[in-house]
Amino acid sequence: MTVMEQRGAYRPSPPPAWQPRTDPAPLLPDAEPYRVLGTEAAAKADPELLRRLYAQLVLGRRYNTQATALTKQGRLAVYPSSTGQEACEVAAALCLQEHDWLFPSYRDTLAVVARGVDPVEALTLLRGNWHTGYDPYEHRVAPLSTPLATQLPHAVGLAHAARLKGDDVVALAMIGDGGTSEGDFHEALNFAAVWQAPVVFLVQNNGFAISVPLAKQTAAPSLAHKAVGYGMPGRLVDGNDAAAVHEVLGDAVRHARAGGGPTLVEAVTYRIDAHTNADDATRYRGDAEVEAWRAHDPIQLLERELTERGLIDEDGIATAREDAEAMAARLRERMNQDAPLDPMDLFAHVYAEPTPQLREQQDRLRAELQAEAEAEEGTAR
Amino acid sequence: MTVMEQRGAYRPSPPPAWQPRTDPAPLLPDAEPYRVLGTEAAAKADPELLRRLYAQLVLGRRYNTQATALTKQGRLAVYPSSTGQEACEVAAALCLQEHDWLFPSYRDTLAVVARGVDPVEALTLLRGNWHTGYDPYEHRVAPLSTPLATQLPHAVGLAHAARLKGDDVVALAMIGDGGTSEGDFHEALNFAAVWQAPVVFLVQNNGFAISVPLAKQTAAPSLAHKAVGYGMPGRLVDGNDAAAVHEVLGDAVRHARAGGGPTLVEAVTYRIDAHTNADDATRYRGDAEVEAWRAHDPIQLLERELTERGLIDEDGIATAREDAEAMAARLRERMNQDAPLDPMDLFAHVYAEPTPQLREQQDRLRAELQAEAEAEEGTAR
Amino acid sequence: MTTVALKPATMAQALTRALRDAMADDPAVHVLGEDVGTLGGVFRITDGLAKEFGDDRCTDTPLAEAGILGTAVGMAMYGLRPVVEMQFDAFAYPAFEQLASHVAKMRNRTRGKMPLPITIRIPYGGGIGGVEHHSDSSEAYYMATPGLHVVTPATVADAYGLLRAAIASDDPVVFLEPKRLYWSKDSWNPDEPQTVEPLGRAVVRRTGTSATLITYGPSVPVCLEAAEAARAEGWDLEVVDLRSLVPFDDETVCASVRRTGRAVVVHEAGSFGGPGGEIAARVTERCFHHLEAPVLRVAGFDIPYPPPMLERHHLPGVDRILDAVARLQWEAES
Amino acid sequence: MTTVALKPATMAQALTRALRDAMADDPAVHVLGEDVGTLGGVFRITDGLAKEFGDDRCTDTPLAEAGILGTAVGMAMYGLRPVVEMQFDAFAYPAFEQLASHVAKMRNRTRGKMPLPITIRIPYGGGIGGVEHHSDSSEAYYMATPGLHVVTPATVADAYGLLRAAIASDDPVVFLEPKRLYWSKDSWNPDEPQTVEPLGRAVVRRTGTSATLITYGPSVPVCLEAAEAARAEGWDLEVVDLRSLVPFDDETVCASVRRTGRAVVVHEAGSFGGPGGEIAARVTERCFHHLEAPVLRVAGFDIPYPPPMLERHHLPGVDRILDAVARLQWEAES
Ligand SMILES: Cc1ncc(C[n+]2csc(CCOP(=O)(O)OP(=O)(O)O)c2C)c(N)n1
Ligand SMILES: Cc1ncc(C[n+]2csc(CCOP(=O)(O)OP(=O)(O)O)c2C)c(N)n1
Ligand SMILES: [Mg+2]
Ligand SMILES: [Mg+2]
Repeated sequence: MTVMEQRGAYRPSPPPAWQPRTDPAPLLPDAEPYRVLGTEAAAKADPELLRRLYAQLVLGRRYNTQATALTKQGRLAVYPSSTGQEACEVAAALCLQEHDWLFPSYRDTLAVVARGVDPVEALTLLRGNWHTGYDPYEHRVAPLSTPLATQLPHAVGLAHAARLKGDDVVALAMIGDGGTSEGDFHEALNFAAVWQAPVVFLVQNNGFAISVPLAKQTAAPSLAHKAVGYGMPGRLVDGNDAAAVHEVLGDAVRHARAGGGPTLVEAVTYRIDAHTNADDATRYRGDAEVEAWRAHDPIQLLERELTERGLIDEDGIATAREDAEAMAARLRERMNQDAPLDPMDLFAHVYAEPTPQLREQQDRLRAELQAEAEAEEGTAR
Repeated sequence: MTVMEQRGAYRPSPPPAWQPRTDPAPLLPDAEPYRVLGTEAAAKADPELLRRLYAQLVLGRRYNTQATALTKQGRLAVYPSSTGQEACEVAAALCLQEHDWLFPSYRDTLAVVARGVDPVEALTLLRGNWHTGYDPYEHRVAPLSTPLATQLPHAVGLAHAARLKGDDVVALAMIGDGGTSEGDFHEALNFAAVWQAPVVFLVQNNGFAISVPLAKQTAAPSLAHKAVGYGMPGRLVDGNDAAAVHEVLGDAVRHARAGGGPTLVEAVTYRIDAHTNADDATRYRGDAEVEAWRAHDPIQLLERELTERGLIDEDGIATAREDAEAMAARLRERMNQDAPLDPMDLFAHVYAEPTPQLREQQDRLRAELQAEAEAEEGTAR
Repeated sequence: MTTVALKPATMAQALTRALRDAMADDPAVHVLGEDVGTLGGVFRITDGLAKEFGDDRCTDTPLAEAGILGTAVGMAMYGLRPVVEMQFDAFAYPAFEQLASHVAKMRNRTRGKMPLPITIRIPYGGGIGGVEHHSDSSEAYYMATPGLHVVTPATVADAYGLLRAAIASDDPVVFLEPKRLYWSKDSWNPDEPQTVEPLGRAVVRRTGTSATLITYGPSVPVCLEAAEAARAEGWDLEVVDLRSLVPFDDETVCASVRRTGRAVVVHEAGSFGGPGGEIAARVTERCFHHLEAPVLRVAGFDIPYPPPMLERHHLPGVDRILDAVARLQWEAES
Repeated sequence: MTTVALKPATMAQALTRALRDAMADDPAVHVLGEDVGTLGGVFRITDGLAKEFGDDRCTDTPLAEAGILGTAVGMAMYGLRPVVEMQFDAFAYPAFEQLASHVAKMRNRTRGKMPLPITIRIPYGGGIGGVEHHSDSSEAYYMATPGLHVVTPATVADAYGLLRAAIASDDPVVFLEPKRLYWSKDSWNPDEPQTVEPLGRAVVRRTGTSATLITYGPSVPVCLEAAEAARAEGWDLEVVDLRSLVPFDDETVCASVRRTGRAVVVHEAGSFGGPGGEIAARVTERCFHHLEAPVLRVAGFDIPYPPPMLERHHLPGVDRILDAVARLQWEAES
């Protein structure tokens, strides 16, 4: 049939396939970050939860300062501190059930520890004695991910697999504002939405990717506005308000567990310390900004709420701080011991079975080490 | 200052950095694809433009059928037809000024030809005599891009460079619905928005990525809803309505040229033919769907509008079809001649200067070819 | 027991059968990729799997290779055995970071706690008239990435046996399918119990005494043809099919070269920085005093893969192989 | 004219100076990458450039490597000469598709019409106690990709001269900066007119007669140290610094090996599928009858790069090099 012949039959009509599949309105974030502390919503918060969050925040801050101190003593190769971001770190761990999974980025040691991983094992990567120091299956915590955004598709695949197996598992994946620019962020969110995988994406927007401020990272109204483009809800929360972060994440986790699919949560926070101990933040930001954020400190916010509502007293605060000091002391002591090292580990886990080539290389290193040891003995004698 | 000491100074406040930078509302697409033909808006359309679009659509359709026929005759290695999508192809070319740039995907030979590139040169990739057959600088058309979405960052970089040089250049990049899932799509849109680069992204949502329907590609309300996540406007248009596509793209191009930054345009259309001549579309879609879309044919839509408003008569239609037949005849004739081939080209353009290693390899091939030729001569004699 | 006669089958059929059997044997095996479901893949290797096992076992993914491999990593973390299809060689590149930084390293990173039994199927190589990006031989990239197995079949039976072994492996395997052999036929009976080949073992496809052709994948049939042609010139060539590039079977290869004293490595991939350099170097290290001539390489040129009409000049053919054999310093013998 | 005395400078300083001079000489040169602006890069190589030339010439990009390289392709299409910084070796992998499928192929694809003069600076290699993904030696990937130049300096002067040459090249250059040599010092006067080194030329860093150490980048100082140590054992080693892996300087390398009759290739990258295979194979092809022993390789192990506390076991050091030299079949001589 030619174009001319078809003419009679033709009736103008909208494109046949057109039907928006999801209503965009409920996917859009609110204009302001959600807050609980200092607002009416705080009255509804569970006092026990608030106290638990508080204790964890204080522990977390102390962990950060202790770990940073350990870099100065050469006991850690590097430490990316989450000081100022403890509310996100702690809430991310506490909103999950035991059989859920956490996918941390390299900055999220605190969340890993809050989830139950041994505080020294959690530092293995940054200490430099191995890559991942904990068994990911023990507490269902994926390895700290250094390549940015790459752990997000892992979280999606794991959550999807669990759902296929009929398991009631939610995966929570953590990422920074900078990481949202990576292609893997995009691909992960899209897979999650298409598969309706039970995943919660937590973006800690701490204002910087090393030296690059958010304004050079995105022109979006907010990072949470990315969600609608995948067909998932986007939520915006005050990342220094532990009660708010816990609530928003908790809602998202429940939503995912109930089969509602993924959520993108943007927590607005700030990196108080430099990017890592090796970074010099004065090169790219002023004190005023940092001071403004210090006045919005997550521990202070929660402490004030607890104090004003009579949920904690000076003793309670002192106890939290003492517990934190005790934790720091234990950490110091353990970290001041040399890490056990076995060079043969280099070959043991590359494959299920070392290849013949790796065995040869292992033998060569073993011989070298033996020669070294003999030479040293010789010198010692 | 310890946490306790700071307490007195603390005043609750919203997170200091929080200020949405762009109002999301104007960035969101309308609920329905924009249409011109058959609506009141059509009255405002320039008759000359409509006639020009019509002639191009008819030419385009014929180019598609001719090229597909050439695959059957072994004159093309493969052809991804854009039958049904001619409105997008043609409007993409016509909305640009001469000094603007077009970044086509592998399906967009038609847009390339509509922009002025020689119809045979445009087919070089698909004919198989070389990769790109035209000089990209002659008509400011980038090579047809086979790896999906990869040409989008190129468009952004070029537009950004032009703006830095003070040149009044807009880049239009074409991509399919499937391609929007790639990381490069995300990264390109983000760079464009952050740099406020003069780029227009045209997504031809033709319902499928080979066999994969849109519902398995995204859960978004529309692909145009992705725009807000980058801070750029998203526009939705009936991709079979040439006047509407031309208007929406034209607006976006003017917006970009005026320094307003990038726009994402989703054109809702349909791939009437199989993915390529090598594909069997009956494996993944039914006739009913195809027929529904045939009733929404871009040529018919425009022809009806022109006819009803007395802007074209049977003669005009006949002329358009004759021009198309003449174009097809010329194309057939030229494509039926063997393409000139020089094996030495293999080495000539890998580097500005062939490396010593490539020269050796070239000499080896030259010797082989000579031996081959001598052997053939021997046989012939 | 009646013996079923062998019927000719294609490599594509054997691969499909291997996937089917693996999925039937183990519910943890999941196939995912672009167009692998309803369509059965652009090469039809996954044909029928979605129908038989459901969309959740054989899944059409969104179009994003890093996403495909990245989610496969997550699935493997949860105990599944994902088999990923990359549509063409060059379209695996977007997944390169996931491959190099996670797939290859996860077991090592976690001291063996978190192995990733992922099979990554990649149709590779040229010879089918594909336009650019559809004919790359990218094995050098994978060989240079510790933590991956790199496997490639050359026969119908090996296509089955090696793919089963790859899926059964607790390590990630890059499984390179020579796309121009998809329709190559062989006598093979899918209804007989099949051998699951061990990974890491080369086989001598043709015994000979004059020199060894060391090759793999799409170049194996070419080498066998060259060996036939070489008889006319008085050379009796041995042909070794590596099958597994990682781990490398030094034993089989070196035994052959020590016997023949001469060797040519043949592959489609570019010569410079390609697999042949590694192979020639390690054979020379191990067999130096047995070698009458340097190990030569016959490979693709060091150029981007040519357009369809010029690819025949690029691909190592019989003549080029015989030329190399002729340069193996035979005069030294006399 | 007064001659200015040479002052000690670091490789980092020379690189910064090369970027600065290139930007001053040619307004088409633009620097882009993560943190290259205000911060001056995590290694401070771009320090001061944004201040001197403005944010549009030295630009902090969003955090996305494919986006960085992809937009650089577009900028080069429009006549600019982008110099891209990848923050660390392993963080260049997300850009692999852009590199392999576009950067390396655009000139060839367009029959020379659309060259891409892009320099991709990648700090590479180990030895600085970096955690995983911060110490990869990824040169094998780039060597196996025709269309790219692959260059790596080992001295302060070469850092300047080669980087200027890379930026001046009309082809894409992967410029690998040995990060553990960033703070290595040398006498070098940035205020004197500098030599822009030609690409593709190796240099003999130390002449010797017993055997040739073929090396590049971070392993050059180690080889020089080994050569010194070897004197005690009676070996007089020649050290060739390749400087350019692509194109490869067969002439200089083979001239040396023909003279000495023995060779060891030394690099940090893993051995299997690494650069050493190619180098050993091509040297053997060309110098077979001059060789008293097979060309040996001293390289990193075939493992993911070790954690900081174990990296010393992985990196080729003086002892391992001397061991290899000892295995060069000296007894054959006597
Ligand atoms: C793929 C990749 N590219 C680059 C880097 C180097 N890098 C490490 S942290 C960082 C900034 C991350 O910023 P953001 O995502 O905001 O997280 P934050 O550090 O603020 O927690 C960069 C660029 C990396 N780790 N991975
Ligand atoms: C990076 C990449 N992955 C896979 C392919 C193989 N491929 C070619 S076309 C196609 C589908 C494209 O779908 P869409 O983007 O919707 O464009 P359309 O074909 O509908 O025009 C695929 C998967 C490719 N070309 N590039
Ligand atoms: Mg950040
Ligand atoms: Mg499509």
